[in-house]
Amino acid sequence: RYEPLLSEKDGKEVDPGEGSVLPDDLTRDSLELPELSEPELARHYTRLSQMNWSVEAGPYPLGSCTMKYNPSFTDVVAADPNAAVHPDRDPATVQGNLELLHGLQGYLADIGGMDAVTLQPPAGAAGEFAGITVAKAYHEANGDDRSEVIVPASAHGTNFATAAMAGYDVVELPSDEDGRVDVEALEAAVSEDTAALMLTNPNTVGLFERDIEEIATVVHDAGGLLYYDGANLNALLGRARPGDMGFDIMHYNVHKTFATPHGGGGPGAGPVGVTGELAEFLPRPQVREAPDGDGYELFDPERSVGKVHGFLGNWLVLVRAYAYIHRLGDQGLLDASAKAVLNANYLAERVEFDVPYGPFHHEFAATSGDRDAADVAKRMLDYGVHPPTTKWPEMVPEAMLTEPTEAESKSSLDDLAAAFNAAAADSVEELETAPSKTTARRIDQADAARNPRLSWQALGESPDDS
Amino acid sequence: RYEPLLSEKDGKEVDPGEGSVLPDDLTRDSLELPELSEPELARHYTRLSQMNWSVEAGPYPLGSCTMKYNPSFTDVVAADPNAAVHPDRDPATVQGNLELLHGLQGYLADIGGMDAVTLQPPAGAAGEFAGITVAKAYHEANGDDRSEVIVPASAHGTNFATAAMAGYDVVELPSDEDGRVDVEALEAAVSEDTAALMLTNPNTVGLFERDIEEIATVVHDAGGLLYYDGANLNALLGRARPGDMGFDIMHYNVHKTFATPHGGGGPGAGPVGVTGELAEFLPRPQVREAPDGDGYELFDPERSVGKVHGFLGNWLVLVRAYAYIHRLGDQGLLDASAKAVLNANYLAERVEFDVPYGPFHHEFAATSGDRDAADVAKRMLDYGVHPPTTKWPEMVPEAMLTEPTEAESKSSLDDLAAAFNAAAADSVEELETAPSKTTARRIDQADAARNPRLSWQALGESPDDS
Amino acid sequence: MSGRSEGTPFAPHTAETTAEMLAAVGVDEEAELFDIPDAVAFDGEFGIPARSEREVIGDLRDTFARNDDLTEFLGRGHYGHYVPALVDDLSSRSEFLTSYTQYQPEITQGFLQALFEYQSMLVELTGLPVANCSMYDAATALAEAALLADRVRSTSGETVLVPEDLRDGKRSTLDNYVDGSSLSVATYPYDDGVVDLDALRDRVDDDVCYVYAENPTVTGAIEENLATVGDVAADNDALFCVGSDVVALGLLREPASAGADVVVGEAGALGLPTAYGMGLGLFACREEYLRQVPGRLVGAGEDAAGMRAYTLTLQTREQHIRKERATSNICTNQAWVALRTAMHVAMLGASGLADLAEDCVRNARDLAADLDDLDGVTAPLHDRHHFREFAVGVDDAPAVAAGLRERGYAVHVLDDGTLQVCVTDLNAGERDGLVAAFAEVTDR
Amino acid sequence: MSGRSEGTPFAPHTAETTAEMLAAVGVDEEAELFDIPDAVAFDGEFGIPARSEREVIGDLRDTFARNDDLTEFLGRGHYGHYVPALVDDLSSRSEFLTSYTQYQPEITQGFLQALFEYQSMLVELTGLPVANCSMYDAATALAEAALLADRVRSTSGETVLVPEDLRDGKRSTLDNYVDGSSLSVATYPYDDGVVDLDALRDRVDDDVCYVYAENPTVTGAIEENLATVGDVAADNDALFCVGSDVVALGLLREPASAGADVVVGEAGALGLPTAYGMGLGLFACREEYLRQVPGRLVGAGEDAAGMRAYTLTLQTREQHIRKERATSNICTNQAWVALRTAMHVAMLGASGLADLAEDCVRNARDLAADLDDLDGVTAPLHDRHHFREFAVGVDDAPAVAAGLRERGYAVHVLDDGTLQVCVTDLNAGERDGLVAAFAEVTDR
Repeated sequence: RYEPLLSEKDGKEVDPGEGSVLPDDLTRDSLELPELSEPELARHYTRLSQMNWSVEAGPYPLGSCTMKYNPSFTDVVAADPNAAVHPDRDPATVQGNLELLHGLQGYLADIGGMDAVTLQPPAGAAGEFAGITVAKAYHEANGDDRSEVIVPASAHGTNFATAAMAGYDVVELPSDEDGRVDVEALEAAVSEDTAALMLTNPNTVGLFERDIEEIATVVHDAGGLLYYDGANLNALLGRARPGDMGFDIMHYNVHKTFATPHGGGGPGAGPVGVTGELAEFLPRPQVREAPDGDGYELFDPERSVGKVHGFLGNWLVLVRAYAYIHRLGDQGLLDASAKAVLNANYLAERVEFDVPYGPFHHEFAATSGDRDAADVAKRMLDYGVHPPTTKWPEMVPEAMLTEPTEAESKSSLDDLAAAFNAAAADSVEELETAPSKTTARRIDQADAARNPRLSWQALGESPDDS
Repeated sequence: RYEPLLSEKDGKEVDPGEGSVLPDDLTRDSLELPELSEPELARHYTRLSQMNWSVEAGPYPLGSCTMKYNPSFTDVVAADPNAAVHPDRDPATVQGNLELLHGLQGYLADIGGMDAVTLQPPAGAAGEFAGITVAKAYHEANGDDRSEVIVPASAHGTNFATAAMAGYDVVELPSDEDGRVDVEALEAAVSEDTAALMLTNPNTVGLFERDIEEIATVVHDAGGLLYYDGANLNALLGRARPGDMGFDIMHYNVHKTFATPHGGGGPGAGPVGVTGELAEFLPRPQVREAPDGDGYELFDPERSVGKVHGFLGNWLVLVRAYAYIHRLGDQGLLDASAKAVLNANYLAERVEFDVPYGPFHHEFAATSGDRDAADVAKRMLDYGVHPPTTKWPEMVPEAMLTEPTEAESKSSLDDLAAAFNAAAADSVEELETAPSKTTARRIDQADAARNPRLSWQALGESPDDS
Repeated sequence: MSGRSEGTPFAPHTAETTAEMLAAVGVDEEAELFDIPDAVAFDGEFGIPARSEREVIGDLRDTFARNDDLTEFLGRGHYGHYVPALVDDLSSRSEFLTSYTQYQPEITQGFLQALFEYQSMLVELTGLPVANCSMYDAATALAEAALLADRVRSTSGETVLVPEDLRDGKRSTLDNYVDGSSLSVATYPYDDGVVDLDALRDRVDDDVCYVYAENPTVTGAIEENLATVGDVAADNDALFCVGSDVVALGLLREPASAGADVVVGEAGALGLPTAYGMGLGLFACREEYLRQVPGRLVGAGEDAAGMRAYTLTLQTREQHIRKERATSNICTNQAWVALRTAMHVAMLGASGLADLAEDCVRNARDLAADLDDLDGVTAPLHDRHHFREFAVGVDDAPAVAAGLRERGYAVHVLDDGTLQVCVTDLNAGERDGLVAAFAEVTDR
Repeated sequence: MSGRSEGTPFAPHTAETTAEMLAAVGVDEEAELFDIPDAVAFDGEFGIPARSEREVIGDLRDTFARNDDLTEFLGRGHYGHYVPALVDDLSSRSEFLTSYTQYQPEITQGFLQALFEYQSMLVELTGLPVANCSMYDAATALAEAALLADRVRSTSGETVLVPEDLRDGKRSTLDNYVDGSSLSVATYPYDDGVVDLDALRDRVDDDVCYVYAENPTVTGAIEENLATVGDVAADNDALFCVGSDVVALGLLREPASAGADVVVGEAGALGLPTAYGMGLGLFACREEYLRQVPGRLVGAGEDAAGMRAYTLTLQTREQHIRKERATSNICTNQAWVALRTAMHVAMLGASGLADLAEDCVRNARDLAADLDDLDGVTAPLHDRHHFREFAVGVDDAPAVAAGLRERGYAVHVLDDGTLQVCVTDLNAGERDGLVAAFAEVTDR
C-alpha cells in the first residue's frame, strides 16, 4: 500500500524574514515545508506504522541484535515529567536523576563483574570507542606506546571500525576449526604493540570461548587489555561475568540485554564497565554518593579521558534499562538467559538447514549452503516472519545468524522453523523473486546506491517518477 | 490474516477454592481462562488492532455518527492521575473534578441555548431516556396525564425505543415531500395526549427543519414539550441553538459533536439540557457554585427524577469533551460546523448516485437506486474506504447516509467520491461478491444469527471448525 | 498546531482547497450553505477563547490539582485495582480507540474478536452461556435485567424485589427504568449484612417476577445462602438476578450454580482505573433469553471463503432495527472499556485472577482484624466473610471520617455509627497508616 | 502479570512447553546448555529482588520526585520546546518503537519513508543536498564532521579550528574523536559574543583543514558575519562546518548560503522533550562528500513491481560492511528521535516553525530588556541579536543563581560575573516571575 510523501501532500512556502525583528541579511528568504493538519498527519504516520515490522508484530530473530520484547511499563517511567530536567541543573537539585544513574552504575557493575561503570556512551559502538579510549589512556599513562588492537575475524564490524577510529592498527585473528578463538594464533598475534584484544563471548555464532582464561593470560602477559563486547551478554545473565573471565573493559548494549526498544535503529545506550585499575580514566562526570552520606554528587575521575557525548548520554534509554533490571531481579535475569539459550538451541534443532558448530548459547548461524542466504531471507518474508541476519559472520558460508531471544514461545519458534524449512524447500526461482506478499516487492538496492536520491528534493514531482 | 482466539493459545484451569481462606462451599471449584505472557498478549492485541478500521485509518463517513478526528491531547488530560478519584469522595475534597463538571455544564448550556444541564447520562440513548423521564415528571407534576410521544418516521431508532421504554405510545409522523416534518400531519397528530415531540434538526437526511418555530408552536399549544435529539448538532455549532428554536429538552452526543473517541462502540456521554422551567426535574446530583462563593458543591434538584446511572456518568468522556471545547473556543466551533457542512455538500456534489432533497447540512442520503445499498457498501470496502450508513433512513430508498465531518480534506473527499462512483460503475455481480480485499470476505450475518455462537465455549476446538 | 491556521485545528482545509470546494458547490462562503431561518439563527458568542493544546493541558492540570490528595479506602460498587501499563498501551491504539460500532464486520474483525473474547470470559466467570458486550454500568445492567424479567417471565407478577440496602444509584436507576413498565419495586431486608432468608420467603409470592441479590453485598459481605435465595425465586417462577463484579467472580462460586438466571454487575473493576464512577455493566443470562437480551452481541460465523469470522448478531433485537419494540434503547455502549477489561483479565490469567480475588478476602480480613483491635471500633460490623470491604462500627462516624480525612484518608460514612472501608491491591500498602490514623482519631 | 509465574515475566514459556523444548534439545534443564567452564561461572547473587510492575513504577516515581521542582531557564545546547501530544502518541506506536534497523526494506517501508522525510526536512533547513538520518548528538556530529574533513580535504592541513567558547561537552568529545587521527584542535576567539574576524584571519593558514562556527553561538548570539567566516575557510581550502539547531534554521539564513560544507547541531530541540541532555545529532553536507558521510542514509529506489520504495543505501560506507575502513563506527543511532523530530516539524509546518523561531528571538529580546532595566544587571551582555538565550552580567553570579534557585528558578552560571538564561515557549509564561526574582536577588 502506497503512502505519498508529506511533500506530495499540502505544502507551504513562507518568507521567515518577513516581519521578523531581525535584519533581513540574517534571515532566510524562504522556508518550504509540508503544511498539514493534525488529522492528516495522524493518518500519515499511522499508515507508515502499518508498513513496518516490529517486535510486537512477530518474531524478529536478527542475530546479534537481541530483539526481545520491550515491556510497556518502561514507557511510563521514561515519561515521568519530574525526570525531564536539563543536564546543566545544579546536581543538588536533581538528586532523583543522580540516584537512578548511581543505581544503574551499580546494577551494571554487579552484572558485569566490573568495578566502575560510565553511562555516558549513547550506543554500543560509542561504548566501544569510550572503552578503547580508556585503554589508550591507560597505556599512555604507563608510558606504553601500543599501536595494535586484535579483533577476531568473526567480530562485529563496529570492533574493527572503533579500533581504527581510535587510531589503532587492526590485527584480524582467524577462528579455529571449532569456531572459536585460535589460541595459538592469538599467541602469535600478541606483542608489545598489542593494546587490546576485543572479544565477544559467547561469540557471534553463539559459542562460548571456553579458553577464555588462557586467552586472558596471553593478552595480559603481553601487556594488553581484554575488551568485552557486550552485544551477546544476554546469554550469560547471572551465569558468568566478563570481569570474572579476566576482561578489563566491557560495554553493555542496554537496548539488547536490558530490553529497551530499538526505535527503528536507536537510541540505545552503551555504558562501559572497567576494573578498578582503569576507573580513574573513565569519562567525566561520574556519579557517586556524597561523602557526607547526603545524596549523590558528580565528580570527574582523576585522569578522565573526557567526554564522548555532549551531555550525559541517552537518559531515556538508561531509565528504561534500570526499570527493567529492577523489575526482573536476580531470578528474572537468570531466567532470561535460560530461556534465550533454550530458544536458540530448540530452534537450531528444528531448522533443516545445516547448522555448523555448537553447542549454542543465544544464537546460531545456519548456512543456506548453495542457496543465497539473502534470497532465503527474502522468501521468509513471504512466510510472515522477519528473517535472521544474513551473510555474516563470514566464517559460516551463506550464514543466517539467528537469535530468537527469550521472548518467543515454542509455537512462535515452530512458526519460525516452518518458515526456514519452507524456504529451504522452495525453488531457487521462488527465492530469487521473493518477496511477493509484502508492502514492497524486492527492492533493487544496488540501483538505489548507484543513483542516490536521498531527499524529496531529489525526486521528481510525481509519486511514480522513481 | 487470521489471529487465533486467546482460548486457542495457552490456557489454564485452576481451583480458586484451593488454599482459600473461604469455606469451600462459597468458592468455585474451577476457573479456566487464557494464561499468556505479556509478549504474547501484546502481539495478540496488536494483530487484532491491525484488523480494524478507525478514524486514523481513513474516511469513516457513517451518517449520523459524526466520526470526526479525535485529538490526541485529550488522551493526556483524561489520564491525569489527580482526576482519578472515587465518586463517593466528599465533594469538598474533589473541587477540581466539580469545577470541570460545572464548566462543562456551562459550556453545553451556552452551546445549546439551555438553562441547565445534567452530565449524568452515559450515552445519547441514555440522554434521551433521561430527557423523556424529565418530560414525564414535568407533566405528572402538572397533574397532566399524557400517553404519547410523537416521533418522525426518519428519526433515529433510539427515539422510538426510548419513548417506549419510558412507557409512552409512539406516534410516527410521516415526512412531507421535501423530506421534512409535515406540519399539517403534526397538527393532526398532536392532542392532549401528546407528551413530547422528539426531533432531530437538521434531520437525518441533513435538512434543516425550516418550520421549526411553527412546529414548536403546534406542540406547545397542545401542551407538549419539544425534545431535541443532539446527534446532528455538529451542523449547527455556533450558528443555531435548540433553545432558541423552542426546544425544551435536548441531549448532546459528546462523542459526536465534541470529538471524544467512539471506542469501537462506546463509551460516549449524553448530557441533557433543559429550559429553566424543567431544571428542577433533572437527575441528581447537579453541580453548582457554593453559596459562599467558595468552590463548588453538589445538590439535588428539588423535584429530581433521581438517577439514570449508578454514579456520575462517563467521567473520562466528559473530561475529553470539556478539553475539546476549551481548545476550539467560539472560533473553532464555528469553523467546525462550517467545514462539516461544506464537506457534506461538496461530497454530495461529487457523488454520481442520485442524492434526493437538499440543501444539506452535515450529511446527505444518496440512493443506490436499483442496486442494493448494502452491496454497494461492501464494494466500497474494496476501494479502501469505510462506506456510509446504509438502508436508513427509509424515506430514501436504498439509502446511503453519508456524513464526512469536517475532518476530511478535499483530497480525502475526492477519494471517497471515487469509491462511490467506482462502485456505481461496477456490475451487480461485483457488488454481490464484494469485498475481496479485506481481512474477512463477505460474512453471512443471517447464518450467524440463525445459529448463534456467542463465546469460545460455544465453538469446537479447532479454529476452522466454524 | 500549524502556526498560522485559524478556526478548528482539526479540519484539514487550506484557503485554497476551501475555495475550490466552495466553487464546486457554487457558493462564495460556507455561511450560504446553512438553511437556518434568521429568526432562529444564533449570532451571539459563547465567549470561549481558542487555546493552544498546551494551554488546555495546563489549565486542566491546574484544575485537577485542586482535588485533595487522599488515600482512598472507598468501594461500594466502584473499585480501583492496578491496571497494567500494557492495557493502556494497547487499548489506546487508534485502531481500537477511534473506531465505532462494527457495522462493517469485514474491516472490523479485530474489535469483534476482542469483544467475542470478552463475552467468553464472562461466560466462564458467571457460568451462564450468554453475555452481551456491555451495558453502561452495574446500575443500568440491573435495571435492564428487570425489564428482561418483564419480557420473559410468564407469571403475572409485577414486583421487582431488591435488598433494602441497595445502593441508591442502583435503586434510583432501577426505579426510573421500570417506571415506564407495569413493574414496581419492593425490598427485602438483610440480617447481619446478608439476605434475611425468612423475611425474603415471607415477601416472595406470585406477585414477584424478579429477585435481585448481591454477592458480595454493598458492604462487602459474602452471601452464604445464595443458592437458597435462588431456590426461593425459582419456586415462585421469579427471575433470579445476581449482582457481582468481575474480580469476585474469579473466586466466589459461579452464580449459575446458585440458580442465577441473569448476572449483572461491575466489570470495569478490571481494566478501568478509578474513574469517578465510570463503569462497565456486566450482563449475562441463560440461553433461553437470548433473543430478549439488551445490548450488542458478537457471534462467530463464516465468511465467503469459509473462514471463521465475527459479526454483530441478533441485531433485530436492537433499536436501529426494531425501534419501539427493541429490547432496549441502548446504542452507544462501553465497548472500549470491555476491551480493556478483557485485556486485564487476559493479563491476569486464571491463576492471577484467582490470586487477586483471594487477596481481596485476605486484605479485608486482615484490615478488619487490625481495626477491631482498637477500642471503640468494631470491624467487621457484620459477622460474615467479606470481599474487599466491610462496615465498621464506631461511636461518631462523621467525626471519625473527618479525622481520617485530616490525616489523608477517605472512607465511606454510612450513618452516624457506621463507616465502610475497602481495601484492594492499590491501597493495601497503606493499611498500617489507616489503622494508625483510626487509632489516633478514635482514641478520645 | 500472570499470577503464579516465576522468572522473567517477559518470556512466554510454560512449564509444559519448557519441558517439551528441553526434551527436543535433549537435556533435562537449561543449565546443561551453558558451556561455561566452572572456573569462570558465576554462582553469586546480585541481591536484586524481583518486583511487580507497579512497585517499579512507584519506586521510580518516588526517586524522580526527589528532583527539585524548578522552572528552568536553561539552554546552551539542550532545549525544551513544547512537544505536541500527537508526537508522543504516534511515535510510541509499537511498529515504530520496537522495530530496528531496516535491513529488510520490504517490510520496513514505513520507518524508511519517515527517515527519508526527515532527511528531506534537513535538506530544506540547511540548504545542503545530503543529510543523514542521525548522529547521537550535536557534539558527536561536530566530531564526525572533523573526521570527514580529514578524509575529504586534499590540503595537508591538520588543524581543526573551533571557537574558544565552545561548550566543554563538544570540545572534549571532539578531542577524543580526533585523537586517533592526525588532526589537532586549536581555537579562535570571540569578540563581544561572535567570531572575532580579524583574529580568525590571523589563525587560519595552510595548516587548517576545518573551521567550525556556531550560529547561534553557545550564548545565543546570532553570528552576523557567517558568510565572511565561510569565505575565510574557503580561501584556505578548509572545510567549513556550521553548528546550529533545527529551530534556529527555520529563521536564520540557511548555512549553505554562507558557504557551509557541513552543518551539524541539535535536531532534538523539536520532537524530544527536555531529556537530561539526550539529543539528536543533525548532519548535512555537500553532495561531493556523499560517499564519506558517517551514519545511515535512506534513499529512494524501485521495487520489482516498479513502485517507488525506500532503502538504506550506500551501506558500503558502514562498519558492518567496511569494518576498519568505515566512515564511522556508528551503528545504533537516534532513528526514533529523528522520527519524532520529523513529526514535530510536520506538525508545525513552514509557518509554524518560522513563527516558533521568531518567538525565540522576540522572547529573548523582551526578557533581556526586562532584566536590563534592573540595577546591576546587564542583559544581554553582548550587543548582538540573540536567539533563545543570552549572557547576563551581574555582580556575583553564583550568589544570584543561588538566590534565584531559592525562588524556584534555574539559570546557568558562566563565571563569577556572568549568568546565562534561555527562554522558549515552555518558560516564556514565567518571564515575569524570573524578572521579579532577579529584582529581589540583585536588590541588595
